[in-house]
Parts: sequence; structure tokens; C-alpha cells
Amino acid sequence: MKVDIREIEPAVYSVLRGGKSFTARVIPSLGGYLVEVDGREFVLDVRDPRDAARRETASAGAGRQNLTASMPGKVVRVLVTEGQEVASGQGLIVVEAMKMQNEIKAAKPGRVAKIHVQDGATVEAGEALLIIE
Amino acid sequence: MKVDIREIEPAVYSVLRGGKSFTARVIPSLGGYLVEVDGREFVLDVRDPRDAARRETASAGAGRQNLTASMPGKVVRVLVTEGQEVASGQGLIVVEAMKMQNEIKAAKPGRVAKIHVQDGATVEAGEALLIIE
Amino acid sequence: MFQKVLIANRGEIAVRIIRALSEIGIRSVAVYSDADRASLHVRMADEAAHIGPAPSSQSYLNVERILDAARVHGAQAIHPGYGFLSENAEFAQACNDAGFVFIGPSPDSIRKLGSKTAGRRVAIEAHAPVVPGLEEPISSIHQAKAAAREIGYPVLLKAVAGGGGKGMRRVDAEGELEAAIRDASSEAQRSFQSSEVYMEKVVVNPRHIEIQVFGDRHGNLVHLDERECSLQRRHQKVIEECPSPLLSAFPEMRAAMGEAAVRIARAAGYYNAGTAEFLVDSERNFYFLEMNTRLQVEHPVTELVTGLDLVHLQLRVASGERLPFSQQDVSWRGSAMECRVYAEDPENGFFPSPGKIVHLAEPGGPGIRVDSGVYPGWTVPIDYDPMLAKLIAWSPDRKTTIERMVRAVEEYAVMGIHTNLAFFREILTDREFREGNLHTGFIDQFFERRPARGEPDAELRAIAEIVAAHHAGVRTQAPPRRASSQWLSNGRASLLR
Amino acid sequence: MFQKVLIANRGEIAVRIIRALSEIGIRSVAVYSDADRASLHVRMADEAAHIGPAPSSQSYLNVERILDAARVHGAQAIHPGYGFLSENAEFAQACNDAGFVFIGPSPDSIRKLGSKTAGRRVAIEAHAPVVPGLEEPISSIHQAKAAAREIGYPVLLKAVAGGGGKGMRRVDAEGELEAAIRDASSEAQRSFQSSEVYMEKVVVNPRHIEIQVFGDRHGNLVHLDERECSLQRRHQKVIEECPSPLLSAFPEMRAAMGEAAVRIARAAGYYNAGTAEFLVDSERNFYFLEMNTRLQVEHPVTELVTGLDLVHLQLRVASGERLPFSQQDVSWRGSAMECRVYAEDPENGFFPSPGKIVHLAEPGGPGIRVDSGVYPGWTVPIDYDPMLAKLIAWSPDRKTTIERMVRAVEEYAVMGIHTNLAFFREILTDREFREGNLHTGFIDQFFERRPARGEPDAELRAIAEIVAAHHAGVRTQAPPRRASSQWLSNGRASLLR
Repeated sequence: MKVDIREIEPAVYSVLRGGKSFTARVIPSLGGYLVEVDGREFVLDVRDPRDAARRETASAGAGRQNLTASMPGKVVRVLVTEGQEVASGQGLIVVEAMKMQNEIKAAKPGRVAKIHVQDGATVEAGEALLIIE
Repeated sequence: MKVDIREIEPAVYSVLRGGKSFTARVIPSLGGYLVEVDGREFVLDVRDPRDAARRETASAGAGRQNLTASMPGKVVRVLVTEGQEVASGQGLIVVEAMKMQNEIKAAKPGRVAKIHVQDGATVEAGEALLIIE
Repeated sequence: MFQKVLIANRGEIAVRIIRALSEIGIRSVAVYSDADRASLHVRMADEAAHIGPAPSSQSYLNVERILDAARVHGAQAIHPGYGFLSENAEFAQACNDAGFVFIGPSPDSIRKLGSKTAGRRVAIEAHAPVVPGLEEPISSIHQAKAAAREIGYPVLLKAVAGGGGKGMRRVDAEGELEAAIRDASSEAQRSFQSSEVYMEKVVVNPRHIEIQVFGDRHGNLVHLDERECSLQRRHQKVIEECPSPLLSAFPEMRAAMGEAAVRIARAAGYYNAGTAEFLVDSERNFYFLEMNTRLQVEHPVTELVTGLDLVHLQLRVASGERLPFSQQDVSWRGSAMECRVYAEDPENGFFPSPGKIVHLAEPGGPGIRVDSGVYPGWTVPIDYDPMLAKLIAWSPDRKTTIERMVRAVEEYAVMGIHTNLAFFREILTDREFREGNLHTGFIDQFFERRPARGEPDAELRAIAEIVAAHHAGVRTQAPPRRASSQWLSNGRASLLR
Repeated sequence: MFQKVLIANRGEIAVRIIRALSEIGIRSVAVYSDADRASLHVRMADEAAHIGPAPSSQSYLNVERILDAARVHGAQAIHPGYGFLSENAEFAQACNDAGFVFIGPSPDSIRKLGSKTAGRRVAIEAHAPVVPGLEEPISSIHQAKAAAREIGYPVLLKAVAGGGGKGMRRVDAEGELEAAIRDASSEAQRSFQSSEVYMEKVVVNPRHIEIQVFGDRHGNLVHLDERECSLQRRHQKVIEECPSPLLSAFPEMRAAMGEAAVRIARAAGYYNAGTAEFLVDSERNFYFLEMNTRLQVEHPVTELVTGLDLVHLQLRVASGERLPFSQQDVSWRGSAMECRVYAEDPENGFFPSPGKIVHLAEPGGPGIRVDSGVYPGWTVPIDYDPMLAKLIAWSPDRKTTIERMVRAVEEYAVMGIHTNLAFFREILTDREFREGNLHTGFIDQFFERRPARGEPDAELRAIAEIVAAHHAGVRTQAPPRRASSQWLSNGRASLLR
């Protein structure tokens, strides 16, 4: 299928493919690229744990949720214990950042396999918090 | 007076001076800079004839108007002759560009000192058209 | 309702139509010439079709290429926007013949009203007042001279197929007549593929007030009241507003003009959007000028005041729906104004100023709408009309709308090309403008009485010097920061162009 | 009217107030912390004053620094915006004592209504229904346990001085009570410098509907009808609209709630802008929750529907003018909706996502208003609320407004940080949302029933792969084009932050 691709602004592309028009924006994501096409994001060549986590939690398939911190913050309280069964939407960890306490919830039901942090811990972006299976 | 200047976007500056806030944008103008401050334009270190002309026609003081073409075009008709007295707003030259015929008018009354072009001539940006004194 | 619509236009109006299509759930097909591959309307459309080289005669005016694109992409209807083929009865006919709905009036209505001379005849039949002049195109210089003597100088030459002031010339004495006819004809030929011009009496410094009409294909026809477009330069509208300061003072005129407009439209079997243009003289007599058989550039001021979306309505009516309201349902609120932002240099005879937009900041916030056809980094091509965007402001009253417009103009920044933004600032703060004393000669008179501007504000100059010095320092010290050095080359390119 | 006004706030609301000041012809004075030197509100103001380090406790909550700035710059009045000191009676008092007009209600009204427990007492006196709960702050765990048993679980803990869901906790069983009180108190202390919390019965899945009231200093008091703010996550409003789908179906409720709001305001001697928040249960009973004694984040939806400018009105009323209209003059048109665009990651528990905005494209065109506090290249600081902008849409009807909002969200592009834009797309196309079946538990339930999203659209993925490959190619071939290589570093920086 004929493809016509033009960089119309730095890192912004206009793509015409099969008569359809798309606008795509590219930024580097650790090790690969984060490409936004008509409002949908694609992470290509993934090495950033955050993006890995995001895609897993986002993806339909059940199973492992590898929860990581998306920015520097402080763990206010861990609400679960290892081995505990958790329901979808159940609170797991309260982290504070940007003057907000954020309760990280389970996206799907499962069992807490591993907790990497404890109350009061300071976490960096991308740092693993806990794993649910 | 205390001045705090920050480049907040490429070539865009936020300036705090004496407690007042200004936004200034800079682009190179041939040989110097065109600086826009709160909607007013300043040409600093002028070498570009266009800017010279622009500032003269814009400036209050009467006297010489050095009219130049601001873009490539074609002279459709010269409406005056050398030595002719012209009134403010009187049509001098009709130039066609961007599918429009543009009648260049006298900004102030004066006498046509020199005409550099004739009917049908092709002109480049910055090229002198005529001088009014 | 249609599933897919092709837009036979470019720039801000194509973008505006794409937005309406998206809101109704219709797929949009943009068309583009070689000069427009990177244009905003191509980026924003769902689909896009190349229709030829830069010259509009070979692309945006190329009926066959446009119909081919509609066929290939499977569009059911074609929106012509304004300008280009929008008032071309043959194009409307060709769309219909090829099985596409032309989003506008019937070819027959366009023929009846599209040409200025024909429109005058319809208006006369509809008992609407017209400006004294010829009912037929000029056929010879002798006929022209005779007519001019009878009408009395000054007279105005106009392209029969005209619009936007193209092919228009004022003639003050018989000596100028022949050259003026030649100029007007050649410009008319270039702009409308028809060299026909005719003659009207010049109404000295009239107001230009137009009435928006709207009809469906079931015989319902309403008017959406007026827009005042008296601020023009070289017969090109610059600022439009709704309501008109004059008609706000004399509302009985509004009713009379509205009824005249509807009578004319009805006489032409009109449907979809149309605009009846009137001249109003100093004694408040109004004369029908012409019917624009399409969406107007300045339609947003009517939208903001009536709360209607004219492009949504065009699509609904074109798909066969009935107008969802009647005349008495049309309600008004507040005051709206539009400034046409052009790539041109007001200090240089409003000369077009194409080139690369190296920096762009558009205004926003309460009461501000920007219908833009550009984006930062885009190069304004030299091939087409230099309008970049329309800046539209609304507020409960005209005074506040003007203050809001000034605020928005101050937020608006375009670097790399000249624009008329600074000029708007002057007009909007002009006392005569604020008092609503408008007429088509306003801008020429403004340039005459315009305060001679001495050296600009010393404080701002000081800031400019500080910034220039700092900027030069930053740029020359060490390895110049990369982004900026590209700006340098962009900037230079745009000024060299 | 004032000549100069200081804005004791930051971000989009500071920008919005600066715009109003400019439109009225008043000079604006911005204040900024170390984290905000390059913020948009500092750029846009006429004057700017530094008031301390990044932590708001030392800057935007620092009364003395703010009053000093007002003195140094010669302001006559201070606009508090929302959040920060806007509902702090001591600050209002301090402004008045220092000779500045506080643009808001009197300190006395704030005291009477500002605290949730006091507000409940006023409402009861004004014969407005309130949610069963404590009239006093919690003083001991024993008192709390007793009260909770009497009210019946689940109960809600709330900061007495609260707002925006900060210091709020739902407690389902006595076992959780003590820890919850500790959490709520500490958060309340941090957010409002007061650790007091009280207790209310939980109304299960209520609608949140609020009434805008407005008064002048001459005893005139009107209401501007409702805003529905039921879409919340963690007690933080996400989407607000006017009119409320519920009250559109039951307009008699609108009148009753409007009258209750005015009674409460009158009982507190209220003037300037205020908002009475109500909960509505599934039987359509409404309960007064609290009065927000300030401008609301979501005020634009009321502005678009009523055509009034609430900030202009705040300034006029604060300067002593009378309300320019009475209750029966308030007219409504169409449907407005606001989406709060946050720097946060919906796929990651709505976790804040500060960082550098490497690319920004804001929507525009018909019916769209963007009240933004950011610009491309700006770094969202980690020190403050992560709201970037408010996206507001208007059209004649709710369905079209939603379609228009979807269109605008699709035009909106923010690169370098995560935002909730994609999440809005899902909500806006949700069937329950479109049917107007809203309640404060909506978003949690939405996440439960949310369609599991399989691999995204194969065509879009193909485009992404083409672009990534092309981009990598361009970037690695020859000397990388300069502008881009800076983008690379920006991007990395923002993701590493």
C-alpha cells in the first residue's frame, strides 16, 4: 500500500497510507519510541519497565500486574500483605506525590506475590512496588 | 533596575524588569534581530533594506520613502512618473503576487525622485521599486 | 445523513468543515495540491487526495480531478467551502450529474443569483432596491462610456462572476474608463475564468451590511439577521460584526432588510446557506448588491450570536432534512466580531507576506474562538489567498467584545512572516471604530488621520535591546544550542524568501 | 473600578483572571514561587512578584509575602482564585485590614460557611436539607465511634476546612475508623493547615449537583442555576456539565435547589461568587453539602450557558457595583461541558505525571474553549496540583456537545507527560454517560465494566511502526537534524524524571 510520510514539525509526521490521513508524534521512550497516532499510544521496542507495566495492566489478558512508581514519591502505607488475595479495584499502596495521596488499586483480581517496599519508603520513577499474580 | 531574563521557549524570552513582566520573541532579520515585545516590533542593528524602508514609512518624521518589494512579484503598472508630486495615499505601483494585484500607495505626500522598475518587470523581495522625497 | 464528504477547498475553511463532519460522525476527505501536502486540513482530515500542482487552475479549480477524488474515496457529497468553485454553477451541476450531492444551493439558483447582473434582475423582480447600474455586462467601450455618463461618475466596475473585490475598479472620470475596464477584465478572467464586467453607480462611503439566509429543500426559508462588514480594504473584508451598530440603533431596518433578502432567495428557489449583501447609504437607504450563494468567511459571528452551527445546518439540509427551527425561533445574544488574520504587511501597502511561521501562539480563554488553517513550522505558500486564521470574539456587549478582541490580539504571536495583527490593535482602539461610525472608506480615512507614530515606547525598546543583546550572547557563546540555531536558519529563510 | 489587582494564585485560574483584568482595563500583578518563574501566568501578567520557594506553605500560602507584594506593586485588590488561600477567612481579613479589597465574600461569611460543620448549621437554620452527621469536629476516637454507630456505617470523614476531596475518607467498619481518622487529619493538616475532621452519613452513589450563587454588596442575591459534577474520582471532579441531565428531566428540582442555595447565602450575608454543593440520592432527595466561598474550577460551563462572565462580575461586585441583572433576567442557552485535563496516568491509578511538555497542540474552532495554564516546552512542576488546562465545549444540545468534546479531545495532543485525555475519550463514548446516568461512583464502576482492550487497532499500529522506523532512520542518518536531537534529550529527560 502506498505510503507518503512527511515530517511536518520536529518529531511530528503526517502519513498518508491507502488514501487515509494520520498524524503521528514520536518521542523517545527509554530504549525505544513512544508513538502517538490519532490519540492512541504505541510503545515500540520496549525496555522501560513503566511502559512494560502500563501495557500489561492495559492489555486484556489476565495475570501478572507488575506495579511500579511512575514518579518520585513516598510510600504512606502498604494496604496489603504478601500472599493476600485482592479484588479488582482494591487498594494496594498509598503513595504521596505532588501533594496528593494516591491509592494504587488492583486493575484485576489476583494474589499479592511480592511487595518490594514498606511504609515510609521513598521511591523513584520506574521502581517496582509490588507484583500481583 | 533589576532585570531577570529567561529563555522559556527557543528564542522566546520572559523578562522581569522593575517588577513588570514582558514576553519577547526574537528572530534574525538580515544582519540583525527582529524583536517583538508585547506585540511591538523592533529591528535592531538594521541592514535589511526592507526593514529600513519599513521603519522609515512607519516613523513619524516626513521625508524619504524608499519603497521596496516585500516578496517576489510582477509589476503590473507604474502609475506615476519621475518628478511627479504625489499625495498621501496616492497609488504608485501595482504589483501582482499571491494572485492579488496590490497597489502600493504613498504613505506621505512628496515627489517621485526615482523609479527603479517598469511595467511587466519581475521583482525580487527587498528590491527597490521607487523613491519618494 | 452522509457517511463521507469531500471538501473541495483548503485552509481554515476546510479545517472548519472537517470539524463539523467529525462532530456529526461523517468521514472527511481533504483534497490538496503540491503546495498543500503539509497543510493543516490534510493532517486533520480522515482521508486525503492529491489533485494536482500548486496553481489553483490545475488543482482547486480542476473539476475533473476533484470529481475523480470523490469517486475514488467513495464520498456521497461535496462541500465547496467559499471561493474556488463554491459559486460555480457548472461545478454544482457536474457534482449532481456525477451523483454527488453539492452542499449548497441548486445550480439553477446559482445561475439566477451567482452572476451580479442576473442577481440584480432577480432582486428587481422581488421588489428589492438595487444600486443604479447596468443590467448587462459591458460589451464595448462606447456602451460603457454612454452608460457611465448616464449613471454619472464616479462609477464602479465589477466582475459579473465576482467576489472579494477581485476585478473591481472605481472610475472617477471618463479618461480612466478604458484602462480600468482592461484591468478589471483581466483580473476577473484570472480570478473567475470569466472576463465579464459590468457597471454600477458608486455609493459614496456606504455601509456594507449583509443578511444571512438559510433554506431547506422543503421550501422553508429563514433569515438569521445581519452582519456588518463595512471595514474593508481594497473591497476585501477585514473586520465583521454582528449585530450591526447601525441596525442596533434602527432595528426596523433589520426587519425590512431581512424580508427583502428572503424575498430574493424565494424568487430564486433558494436552499442551503446564502448571504444577501446590501449597501446602506448615509440616508440609511439600503440597496441589494448581490447574493453570495455559499457559506461566508464571516459566518462565525452569526454562529456565536444565534447559537446555531451553520455548517452542521448545511449538512443536514443538504442530506434532505428540514430546517429544525422557524423564523420566530431564531434568538440573539450578545455581540460577536471577527478579525481576518492575513499574512501581509500593513506598513507596506498590505503586501502579502508568505513564508515560514517560525513561532505561533494563538489566543484562547473566555469568549475567544480561533478558526485557524496554520500551525507552527508551516510555510505559508505564495500560491493562494494569504488568510491565516479568523479570530472571533463574543461577549454580552459590543464594548466588551472589542476589549476582549484587543486582549486576544495581544496574546496572538506570529513570527517569521508579517501579519496584520498590529494593525487590528490600532483599529480596535480607534475612537470612530468604537463609536460604530463604520463605512467602506473607513480604513483609507483611518490611514489619513492615523496618529503619526513617533519612536515607540522607550521601555519596550529597552526590553528589546536587552533581549537582542542577551540572545546574541547566548547564540555566540559556546556551541549554540541546537534548536535555536535551526531557528536562525528558518528565520533567515523566511525573510529571504 | 480598581486600577491594579494582584492574583494570589497560579496556573490556569491565574491566567483566566489576568484575561478578565485585561478586558476591563485593570493592570494585573502575578505572584510566583521559585518553581513558577517560567509559568504562563507570570508571562501573561503586566507585573510579577516573587513570593518564595516552591513549597506552597512558603509561597502561595504565605499571607505576609503576598500582602507585601500587593503593597510593593500598589494593588488595590487581591483575587484569591480557587484553592490555596481562597477560602481562608483569616487571609480575607488580613487583606481587608491591610487596606486591600478581597475579591470574594466577607471574612464573616467565609467563617459562617467556609467550615463544613458551620455551613451545616447555617443550612439547618435556613431550612435547607443536610446529610445526617456531626455538627462538630471529631474530638476523640470514642466520640467518633459513638457517632458512627448512631449514624450507621458506611460513614464519611471530611476535613472541616476541606475541599477537592483532600482529607476525605470513607469508613465501612469500626475497625478502619481510627486509621482513617489519622490519615484524614494528617492530609487535612497538610492541605488546609487544620487537622479538624468531622463525620457524615455516606449517601450511596449520589449525584453531585451544585448551584452557582452571586451577590453584590447592596443585598442583591441571585442564583445562576446548576452544574452537575457527578463524575469524580477520589472525590476530585473530572467532568462537569450544565444543565444537569437529571434537572433537565425534573426542572422543579432546579427551582427548589436554587431557592435553598439563595436562602443559605442570604442567611450568611453572602456577596460575590459562591457555590452551594448538594448531594442528590436515588430518590431525588437533595441534601446541602457545603458552600464553596469562592470561584469554582468549573465556572466556565455556567458562563457558556448563561452568557455571563463570572470573573468580570466578581470584579464589578467587589468594586462596589450592583449586580447588573436580577433573577428573572438570567437566561439559559444550550449545553456546556468541561473536562479537566490533568498530568496523570489513568493506566497507572491516575498517578500524577509531571515533566516537560515536549509537544503541545490544543484544540480550537467552533464551540471550544481552552482555559490553559501551560505552553509547549514548559515543565510541569511536581509541587502543585497536576491540572494542566480545562477543555470546555458548548453546543445547542448535550449530544452535540459530547460529540464536539470528543472531536476536541482528538485534536488535543500533549507529548512528554501522561494525561487523562485518552481516558476522556472512553468516558465520552460510554453509553451510560451518554444517557446521563451519572453518580459519584460512576468512574469506579466504569473501570469495572470497562471493555477489556485487546491489541489496539492494527492499522494504527502499522502507522506507528512505519513512523518509528522512519524516525529512527532520519535520526541516525548523517548529522541528525538539530531541532530533533534536542527533542530527543527533552523526551528522555521527561521520562526519566
